[in-house]
Parts: sequence; C-alpha cells; structure tokens
Amino acid sequence: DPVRVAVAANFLSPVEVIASAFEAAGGEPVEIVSGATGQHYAQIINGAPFDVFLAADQARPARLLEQGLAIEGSVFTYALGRLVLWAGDGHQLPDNGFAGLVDHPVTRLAIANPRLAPYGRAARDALQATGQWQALQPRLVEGLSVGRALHYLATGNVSHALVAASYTHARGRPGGAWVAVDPSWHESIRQDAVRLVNGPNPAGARAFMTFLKSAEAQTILQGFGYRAAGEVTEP
Amino acid sequence: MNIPPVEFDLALQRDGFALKAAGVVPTGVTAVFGRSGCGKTTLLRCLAGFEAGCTGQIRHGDVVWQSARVRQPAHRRRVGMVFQDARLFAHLSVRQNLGYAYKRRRGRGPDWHEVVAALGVEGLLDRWPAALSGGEAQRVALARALLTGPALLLLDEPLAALDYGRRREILPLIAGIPERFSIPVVYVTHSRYEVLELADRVMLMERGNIQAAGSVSEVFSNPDHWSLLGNMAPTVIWDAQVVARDNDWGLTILATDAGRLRLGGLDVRPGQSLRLRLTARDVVLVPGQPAVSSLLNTLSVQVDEINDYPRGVVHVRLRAGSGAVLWAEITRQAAAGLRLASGRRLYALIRPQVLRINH
Amino acid sequence: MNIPPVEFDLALQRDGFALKAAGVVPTGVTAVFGRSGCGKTTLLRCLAGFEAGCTGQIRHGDVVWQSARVRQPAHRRRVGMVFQDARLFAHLSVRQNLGYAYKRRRGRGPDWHEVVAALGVEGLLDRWPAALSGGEAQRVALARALLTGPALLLLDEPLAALDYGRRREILPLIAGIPERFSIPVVYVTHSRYEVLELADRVMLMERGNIQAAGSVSEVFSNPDHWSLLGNMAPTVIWDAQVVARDNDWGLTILATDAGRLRLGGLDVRPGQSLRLRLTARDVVLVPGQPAVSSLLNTLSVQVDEINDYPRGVVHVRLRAGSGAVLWAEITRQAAAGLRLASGRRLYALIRPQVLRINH
Amino acid sequence: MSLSAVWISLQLASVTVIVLLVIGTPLAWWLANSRSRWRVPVDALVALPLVLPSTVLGFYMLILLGPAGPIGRFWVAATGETLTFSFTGLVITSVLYSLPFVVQPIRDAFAAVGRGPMEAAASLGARPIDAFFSIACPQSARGFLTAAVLGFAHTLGEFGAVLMVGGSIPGETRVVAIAIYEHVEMLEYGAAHTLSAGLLLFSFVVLVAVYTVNRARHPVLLR
Amino acid sequence: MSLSAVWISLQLASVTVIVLLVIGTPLAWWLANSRSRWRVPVDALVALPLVLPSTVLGFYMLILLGPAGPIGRFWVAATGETLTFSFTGLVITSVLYSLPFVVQPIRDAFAAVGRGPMEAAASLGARPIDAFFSIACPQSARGFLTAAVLGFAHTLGEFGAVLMVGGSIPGETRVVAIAIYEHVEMLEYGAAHTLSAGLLLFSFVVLVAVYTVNRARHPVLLR
Ligand SMILES: Nc1ncnc2c1ncn2[C@@H]1O[C@H](COP(=O)(O)OP(=O)(O)OP(=O)(O)O)[C@@H](O)[C@H]1O
Ligand SMILES: Nc1ncnc2c1ncn2[C@@H]1O[C@H](COP(=O)(O)OP(=O)(O)OP(=O)(O)O)[C@@H](O)[C@H]1O
Ligand code: MOO
Ligand SMILES: [Mg+2]
Ligand SMILES: [Mg+2]
Repeated sequence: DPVRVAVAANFLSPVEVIASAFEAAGGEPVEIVSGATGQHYAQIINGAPFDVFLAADQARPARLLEQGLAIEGSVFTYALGRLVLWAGDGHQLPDNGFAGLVDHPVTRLAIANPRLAPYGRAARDALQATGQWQALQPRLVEGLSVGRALHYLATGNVSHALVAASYTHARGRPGGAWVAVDPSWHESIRQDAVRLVNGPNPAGARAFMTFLKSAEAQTILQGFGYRAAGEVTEP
Repeated sequence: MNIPPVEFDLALQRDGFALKAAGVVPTGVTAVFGRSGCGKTTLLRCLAGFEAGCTGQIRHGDVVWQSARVRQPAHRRRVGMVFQDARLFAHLSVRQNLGYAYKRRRGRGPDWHEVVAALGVEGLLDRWPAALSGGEAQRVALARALLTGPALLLLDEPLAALDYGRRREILPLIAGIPERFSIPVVYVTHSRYEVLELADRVMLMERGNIQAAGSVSEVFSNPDHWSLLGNMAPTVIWDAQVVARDNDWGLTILATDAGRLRLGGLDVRPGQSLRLRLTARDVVLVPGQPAVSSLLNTLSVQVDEINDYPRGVVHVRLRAGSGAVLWAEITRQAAAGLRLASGRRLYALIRPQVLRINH
Repeated sequence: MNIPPVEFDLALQRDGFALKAAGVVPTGVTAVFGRSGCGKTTLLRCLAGFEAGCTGQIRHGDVVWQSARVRQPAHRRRVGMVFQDARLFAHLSVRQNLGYAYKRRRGRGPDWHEVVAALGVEGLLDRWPAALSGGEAQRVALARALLTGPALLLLDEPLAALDYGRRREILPLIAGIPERFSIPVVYVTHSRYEVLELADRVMLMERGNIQAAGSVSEVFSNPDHWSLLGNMAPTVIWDAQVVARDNDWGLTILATDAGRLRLGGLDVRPGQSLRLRLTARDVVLVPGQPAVSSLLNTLSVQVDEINDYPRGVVHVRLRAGSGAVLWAEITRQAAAGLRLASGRRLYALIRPQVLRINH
Repeated sequence: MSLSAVWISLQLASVTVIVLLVIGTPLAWWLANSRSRWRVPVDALVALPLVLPSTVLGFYMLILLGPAGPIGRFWVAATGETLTFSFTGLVITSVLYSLPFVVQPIRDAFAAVGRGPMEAAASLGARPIDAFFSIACPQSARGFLTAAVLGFAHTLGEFGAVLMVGGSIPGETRVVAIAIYEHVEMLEYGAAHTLSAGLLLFSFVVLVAVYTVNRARHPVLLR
Repeated sequence: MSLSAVWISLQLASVTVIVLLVIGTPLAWWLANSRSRWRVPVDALVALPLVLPSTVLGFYMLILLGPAGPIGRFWVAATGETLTFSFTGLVITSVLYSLPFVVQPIRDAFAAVGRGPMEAAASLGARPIDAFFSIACPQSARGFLTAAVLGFAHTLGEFGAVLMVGGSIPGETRVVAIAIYEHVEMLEYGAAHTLSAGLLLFSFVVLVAVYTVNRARHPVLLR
C-alpha cells in the first residue's frame, strides 16, 4: 500500500515536492489528497482511510486524538503558515497595503470558507481586526478551501484573494502581485500533522512523518515560504 | 346555384408507389373506390394539401389551389376533411369542436343550427369526444367539417369502423349533403355497397391510377370493371324515375330505359329518382308472356350475346325497351330449352333491388 | 377419432358490461356472431384464460380448465388463439415464429410440414413479420396457433382487416381446419356472410349473453333472429346433399328437405354437402306448373302463413317437400292475383344461392 | 442561513423554469417535428446535461461566464457586473443544466399529439401558429406539467455546477444543495438533516403527484 | 492521476450498470405491469434521484454507510472494512443515483411491448418466465441499450454524492468528475480541460449513437 496523505490545500505544492524526495530516499509511494482542513476532518470522522493528516490548524488533529481516530503521540507542528493578499492580473494592490483594501477598487475578494479552512478563518480574523469585514461583505466570495479561493482569482472571476503565502512559490501560480498580511492581525497559523488510526499503512506513515521532520523536508517547506516549526510537539 | 367543380391533375412518387390521377369532382357525391393500398387516402391528402411531395394542379372553379407556381397550404384551401378516425379534438367538448370550425370558417358556410339539426348532434353538444360512440363521433366530425364552409368535402372511409346498424344511420345524411349544402363530396370507400347506395359518380382506382370514372350506372354496368368490383355474377345498374303510385295495391310505378316497372315496399313520391340493381341471378327467362306470378315485372327482351361458361352456366346479354342492357344467368339446359340464339325474343321476369332513393 | 367438446359456463362483471355465457363447442366451426361490443372478444379471452375476473367453469372433455377450485393459467390450457391483429412476434422470422409454437407444443399436434403446406406459408418462412401483407400474416398466425397442438382453436375476427380478395383466400382454409386437424374452432365475426360461408354452428350474442345457439340453418332460419342478423327480407338456410351430376347439361342434382333441386355452375362430387340460402326475394310464386324457365327449379308448395306488410308487400311462409320452410316476398297485387290463402297449393320457382361446400 | 438558502433555491428554480418554458417550447416543437439531419445532434446536445458531470459544466461555465471569458467579458462591458457569483450567472447555468428535464417531456408530448390533430385543424382553416396554440399546446398540457415540475425539482437539486460557478455567497448564490454540503462538511448534521429531509419530502410529493396525474395511460387530458 | 481516475470511473460505471441491469429489470417489469396501488409511490421513489440534489443523497448515504450508520456498522462487522470512502460504497451510491436512468427506459420498453405479445406467447404454451425471456426481453432490446448507455454515462458524470461518500482517494474513489474538480483546485487547468473535453466528447458521441438507433420511431427492433 502507498502512504495516503490528506493534506490541507495550502500545503499541496510543498507536500508534492516532499513526497518526491521521500520516495527518492527509498520511501514508499505517497498518495496525496488535497482539501480544506475541515473537509478532511469530516471525512476522517466518517471512516476515510488516510495514514497521515497534514492539517492547517491544531484544533482538528487534537479533536481526532480525543475521538481516538489519531495515534497518541504522533502529533507535531510541521509548519507555520502565512497569509498573503493577491491582486489578479490587471488589478492593483492597495497602496497602503492590506488595511487599505476597503477603499481600493476590489470587484470581488475571494477567501477560503472560514468554517472549513484555517486560512479562511485567518483571512476573516484579519479583515475583522482591520475593521474591513463588514464593508467588504458584499464583495466576498468563499471557496471551500484556500485552493479554490485562489482558483477564482486564477480564472479572473475575482480581482483579489486572501490565500496562503505558499502559492507564491507554487508551480502554475496565477499572475498578478501580492503582499504579505501582517500576522499580528490573526491568530498564528500553526499547522499540525498527525498519524491516523484507520490508515492502511502504519509503517509507511511513521516513515513519512519522520521524513517530514527531517532537515531536508523542512528546507523544502521553507522554500515555499513557511516557517519551520521544528519538532515542536503540542504541549 | 352554380357550384364550381374541382379539377385536378396530380402526381406523387413514393417508394414502391406512384399516384397519377386526373379528374373532375362536380357537385354530388363522387365515390373513390378501390382495394386497400390503391391510393385512395393519398389522393384525398393531395387534394387537401397534406402531401408535400404532391405535384400537379388543382383548381376550384377559377381559384387555383395548386399549380407549378402556386401552392396554397391546407388551411387556405376551402377543403373540409373527415378522417377515417374522426379526429375530434380530445381537449374540447363537442360544442367547442364545432365552434373551433365555425370561428375559422372560410367564406360563407352553412348555418350552425341547420348543420347541427341535419346531423342530429344537438343532444351531444355538451359531451366530450371520448364519451361518444363511433357513430356519434363521425356525425360530429361531419358537422364540424361542414361548419367551416368548405368548397369541397373529402370523406375518407368515414364508416369503415362502424357496424351495420350505425352505417344505415349515417349514409343518408352523407347522401343529402351536396344538395343541402351546395358542395361536392368525395367519398372514399372499399365497399361497393356504399358506392351503390350513396354515390352519383365513381372513380375506380387501381395501383395509384384512376382506371375509370363516370356515373355509377355506367361504371358498374361495364363488364370490364366487374372483377375489380368483386361481382359474382353480371350486374347492371339502372336509374329509374317514380312516375306514379298505385295506391290500391301499394305499388310504385317506375320509368326506366327498359320500360315501366312496378315495385312494392317503397316509400316514395312521384318525381323522385331511384337506383336499381339487377344481377343476372335476379332475371328469369321464359319463352312466352307468362300468367300471373309474384314477380309481376315482365319485360320483352331480345338476346344480344351468349357467353358460355364452364360448369353448365350461360350468361346471356339482353336488350329491353329503348336499348337498356340486362344479363341473365341460366343453366345450359335451360338455354337449350329456350332455344337461345342471338336476336331471339323472350320475356324476362325481373325484380331489381332498390339501392338508393334520391329525395 | 373422438374429439372431446369444450363446455363452458362463464360470468364476468365489468363497469357497464356483464358477460353471462354457457355453451358447448363441439368439433366443427362454431361462429360467434353479434354486433360490436356485445362481448365476443371477451368470451374468447375468458376461454383462453386471459381474463382474471372471469368466474365459472370450463371443461375440455374430462379435463377441467377452470372451476370454482381450479384455474389453469393460459399457457396450460390447450387453447390456440389467433388475435384480430395476428400478433406475430416482430423480432422473430416467420420460421422462428412457427418454431416458437412448435417447441412449446402441448400434447400431440399436427405435423410441421402438413401445417406449413396446408396454409401455404413455405414461401414465407424466411421473411420477417413486418414484411408480410395482412393476409399472409393471418395465415402465419393460423399456422402458428395450429402448431402448438391445441385442443381448441379460437379465432377473433381474423379477417376483419382484410379486403374482399384476401378473405376469399383464407376462408376455405379455416373451414377445413376441424376435419383436417381434428379440433373444434370458435370463429368470432360480425359478418353474417362469414358465418354462412364458414360455420357449422353459430352462437348469437347480444349484450353479453348468448341469445341463441345451434346449427347455422336453425338459427338463421328462425324469424326471431332476423333483425339481429340484419336481414332485409325473410331468409332460410337449407342443407343439401349432392346426389348426382348431370354431365350433359353440367347440372348438379341436390337432395334437400324441400325435394330435389338442380343447380348449374357447381364443381362438386356426389356425397358432398352444400349450404343454400334462399331469401324471400329469390322466390317466384306461380299458380300452375310453369313452362320451361331459366330458373328450372319448381317446387310444389303450400301456403302456411301470410304476413301483410305496409307499403304493398306481403311475406308468405310456404312449406315444401317433407316440411321444409321457405318464404316469398310478393306484392299485394300479386297476392290478390294468386288468391293467396292459408293452405292453398302453388308452385315456387327458386334459385337458391350456394353458400358453402363441404369437401 | 438555511432559510435564505431555501429562498434562493426557490427563486432560482422558478426563474429557471420560466426561462426554460419560453425557450424550450419552440425547441421541443422543432425536435418533435423536424426531419432535418440536425435533429439527432441537437437532440443529443439537449440531453447532454443528463449525462455530463456537473463539474464539467461548471468548469466550462466558470470559464465562459468569468470576466475574462467570451460571454462574461461581454456582460461586464454591457452591464458593469460580473456574471459569475451572481444570481444571473446561476440562472444561466441552471438553464443549461435543467434543459433536458424541461425540453424532453414537452418534446414527447408534442410527438404524442402527432400530425393527426394538426392536420385536422388545418383542414378546419387554422393557420399553423393558430393550430399550435389552440391544439398542440393544450393537448400537451400534461407534458408541460411534467416539464415544469421536473425542471423545478432538478434545479432545486443542482450542486456541482453551482458550486463551481456560484461561490456560495449567502443570500445570492448559496443554494440549498450547497448549504447541505457545507453543513455536512462542518459536521452540522442537524441542519443538514432538516434541509435534506425537507427536500426529500418535497421531491417525493411532487413526483407522486406527477405520476398520479400521468398514470392514466389512455389519452384523457388535463382539463 | 488522471488516467487512474478515468479507469476508476469506467470500472464504477460498468459495475453500476451491471448491478442495475440485474436489479432494475425485474423492478422495471413490475412497474410496467403492476396495477398495485404501490406502483405510483414506487415509481416516484425510483425517479427521486432525478430530482434530488446529489448532496442530499450523498448525505444520507454517508450516514447510512458510515462506520456508525446502520448499514456501515454491519458491513464493518462483517468484512472489517468501512463502506464509506471505498469503491464498494461508491457502487452502492451510484446504483441509487443512476437507478432511474436504467429503470425508466426498460420500464417504458416493457410497457411498449404491452400485453399483446405476452398473451400470444401464453396462448402458444409459453410459461410467464419463458415469455419474459423469449419475448419481452428481446423486444425491449432497444430499451436495454438506452438504459445501459444512459446508466453508464450518468454514473460517469456523478459528482456530488460520490464526493461526499467516496471523498477522493486515488485509485479507489477518485473518479473523473472529482479529478476535474481537484485539477481546478490545484490550478492544473490543462488537465482539467483535457478531462472535461474528453468527457464532453464521449457523452455527446454516445448520445448521438443512442438517438440515431432510436430515431426510427416505428417498431423495427434491433436484430
Ligand atoms: N406515410 C406513408 N409512407 C409511405 N408509403 C405510404 C404511406 N402511406 C401510405 N403509403 C403507401 O402508399 C400506397 C397508397 O396508400 P393509401 O393509404 O393511399 O391507400 P388506400 O387506398 O387509402 O388504402 P386503404 O383502403 O387501406 O386505406 C400504399 O402502397 C401504401 O403502402
Ligand atoms: N379492457 C376493457 N376494459 C373495460 N371494458 C372493456 C374492455 N374491453 C372491452 N370492454 C367492454 O366490454 C364489452 C365487450 O367488449 P368486447 O371487446 O368483448 O366486444 P366485441 O363483441 O368483441 O366487440 P367488437 O366486435 O367491437 O370487437 C364492451 O362494452 C366493451 O366496451
Ligand atoms: O489549507 Mo486550508 O485547510 O484550505 O486553509
Ligand atoms: Mg385509406
Ligand atoms: Mg372484439
């Protein structure tokens, strides 16, 4: 059996590179399933057979542990993510950065679903913290995951999007310009990984988790704009 | 009233079937007769304008319905059509079906009340088509077609689906249409009885062609057509005129080309005309003027032609009165006893069958 | 060969229609005659086992097909049925249609080759049903029903959709079935001509009931049934036997209850039996033995009953020979001339129509 | 949120059915009567949404209707608004998606009317357009009923295409099918149950009603 | 990934059609011939997936087939595997989802055969089951073809319910409709285009073929 990894949409590009490195280093083949953190969580609850869950938050892996669906002691924070404001091709970024969004010609602003995707939640928090949430409400478009939010931008259906910084490093990223969102406007995006009870390949999962912690993997994810979290296990 | 005839000269080509038909439909009932598949329905559909592939000409008096250049669509021809299956509109009541036609009438047409009364559909007006019997539905369809004020009425075997009793009910209504509403009627059938009882003229069709056309008595009395007509024995049709009634005996005196005939059992008035059928089996030949017999009608005849026939039967063509032709079927033995020979004078005892009475 | 009859006593209740019919179907052709909607098809469907709501009994000899306790499904009754619309299987060739029946035959049935030859379908075996004419399809359907080896053959207006020529082709085939294949045939029709030409026995139906049953001559000669039969004039049916042929004159000599008759135009052998029809209009009454006439058949008759009729016509019931009944329609004037009175002796000149020849 | 989703869905379904009846009726008539060699391909095109994944339809609609797409660009130029993520965009998508459900029953009803009554009407002097409205349409009443009901119910049930084109904007494009999906993904099973059971019941009742009306196989029409 | 998704979809569609032909044929026969008062509700039940949002079906299937659901629990106890997110679970869901597309054409074909040929067969001594196989089925050949094609194509196009019940496990439940959806998420438009165009073309060709075969309205059967 391959190692089946459910990954939060923001981390799809890095995990593809990491998986190749893992396989190159003699690891078993890795199968990747991307989606919003909340979607993965709901599927795991309903019996989805994943070996590893790379979430975009800490809450859902923790809940899986409580429910006995994740393996005790396997949780660790593999990355700290960041949010960027992206202006699509032919659109401008606000002159005074993220906080100026509300006065800027934004036709539509795509975010991930705040209830399913941690990046969506961070986007909402940041908009609220800067007092722009109410005013932008009529122009907001929700994608189920942060990947879908970016997709709306890529197809030209929205002018701006609030997405993961990792996309600025992704292959096939859409054109346009981006600017980082000050992380102080939202809770930090701490992304936890966990091994799952129902996975068909526990040994492979363990090997993959070990590799994820390796310097090689950490270097890869830093290359996508994440901050490495080292081997920080949840207190 | 001067009713213009409909003249046509049409052709239609289908896989394995070609229609090529020319003719005139004057006022009165013109029957179109022929066996299944000979093209009767197709001819009607061409006249009505339902066959896109039909070429040729149709004129109604001076009005051109179809020619090389003109082609009036069906709804512009003043043609009323009654289809074999009535085709009442199922979503409309009888009254609404008739109203549908009445609202769309082209030119002057017969009066609503007159048509409704003539076809006896007053009592049906508030019924739905699904609740009508076959005979009732056909009467409504006929009324509906009449109410559009057609210049030509086409009837496609309107009685084929009906049983004996119901046919007897509707035939006289149809026969009365031309005079009552001043329009020619084309009546398609494959029943020779219906032709004889109903039609003034007949067109015999065979494989897409009109083989013969003319008055019913001409066409049906012509030996060339007997096989097509399915006759079992030689048959002639005579037209007769009511001359007088003999009230003492309840007899009717008729004038025919063969001379005067007396018939019982008729309810007619002087001046009316009748159609009589005389098959060779209805004729008894005797050598001399007979004593009283129940047949009563004795004609002096002259032998014209003798056709010997296998199995002991002889068909004799006879002439009576002012050249009227009749046939007798007799055994060979009787032929010998009568010393039959061309030119011989004999007496014929006859009782023709009354087919039709024109009121 | 001893062929058991089918006996039935059945009832069926529908909205606005109730069937209540009992009877026996012996060997030979039994016609079921009646106007549209009287229940003919329903009776056949009950016998075949297609009407779930049908109660009562059916027995074939000693075998019970239906009773209060037993109810054989259609496929277990040895009934062959030919539906009005042939119902050949469209996805099978003619050969496969026949094979379908042959493979499923119940009990001993007629030989494949015999049936195929009798109905003249050899040439059709490799055709598809869609490519058959109406008459061909009916012949195949008949062959198919025979090949199952039925104990009873039910035919529901098998000729209704066919024209005159095609009917003539199939009628003799049907008439020959009982003798050839040793099974009783029930033949539904609303054509009295078909009954007269085909059937040995007849059941007259009206509104779900069998009004009369018996031999064709009994039922058709009974004045009570004339209106149901749609007769225009009194009509009797006589059975006759071929006694001899007079080869000099090509005449056939027949023995009937009325005495000997001579008829021309027949192709028969001594010993064969014939059915004759004589309507009141075919009878000429004369006071004395006539000189030679083309009719030839002269019967000495006695007046039995005189029914005066409006409009100058009189219907006279006559007896001839050993009690045979015949009717004459004559004018009132002729009646007076003949001094008609009950008991009076006269001569009747007749020429009956030959309806059917049993080979 | 749930109630607004229900309301949006009902609006969307109603508008879609009205649009489809207007454009679907002539199309159905043509399909029922044409002998053109284009009839079969057009018939297949109309049936395509029956068998096509809704994500394929959604994908193409997103591209076509987006501000950069051929239709969307035109729309933006003409109205200043974008078609995607708008109710109008959903209507266009739904019209395509539900097309076969409306066109096919009407087409079959017209075909069942057949040439007979139309010829009879012509023989009574009715022009083709007159006969169409006075005969073909009333005699197809049942087909129209089936079409409207199926089109309505199917639009109500639309998910994949709307998910891709609509963007789940509350009060604008978040229809009930998407609301159910989101409820399930958020593990809000109570709300998902309420909406699903409601839709299930509604659809079932509607279908039973339509089948009961249509059960009578003999040609008694709705009067 | 795309090729495996196509392969999964083809497998799923084939298995679903086979299962549906097996269970749908007797059901269609019953619907075509029954006079039971249950016929209308059952007919409506069969048609339900036509009008029900696939997310409603997906939701209920998730609940029923999930490890805690009545069917799923039983399945886990019996086989040790979960039904959700498995190929078997997808087959069950697809069977329900595509039910009307298979049952309705067969039902209509059986109804078109009518009682006539069946009575004729009985009068020739064929037992009901014999007549069913020797007459009703061959005469309904065209209905079976339509059913198989529609069922296959519709299963191929399934999205919402499959997404909810199957998720997107590569090589197991990631069917082509979902693959398209995910390609879009991964910004792989080229792949999305290829798959969408392929599906579009395939569906269209299949529909044209079916309509061409069915165009001949007169009852000439497939031989
Ligand atoms: N719609 C059609 N397409 C092709 N051929 C047809 C069509 N209708 C009739 N035919 C053929 O045209 C010929 C004439 O048919 P038509 O219906 O005019 O015959 P008919 O004389 O009215 O016969 P019937 O007495 O059986 O009604 C027949 O050979 C028939 O098979
Ligand atoms: N399937 C049916 N359901 C209800 N009533 C029926 C059905 N079939 C026939 N009837 C009615 O039962 C009665 C008898 O019909 P049946 O078909 O036996 O008549 P028939 O004598 O065969 O007539 P025809 O000569 O027209 O064939 C009629 O009143 C008819 O309306
Ligand atoms: O990567 Mo997420 O779970 O879509 O925010
Ligand atoms: Mg005809
Ligand atoms: Mg009948």
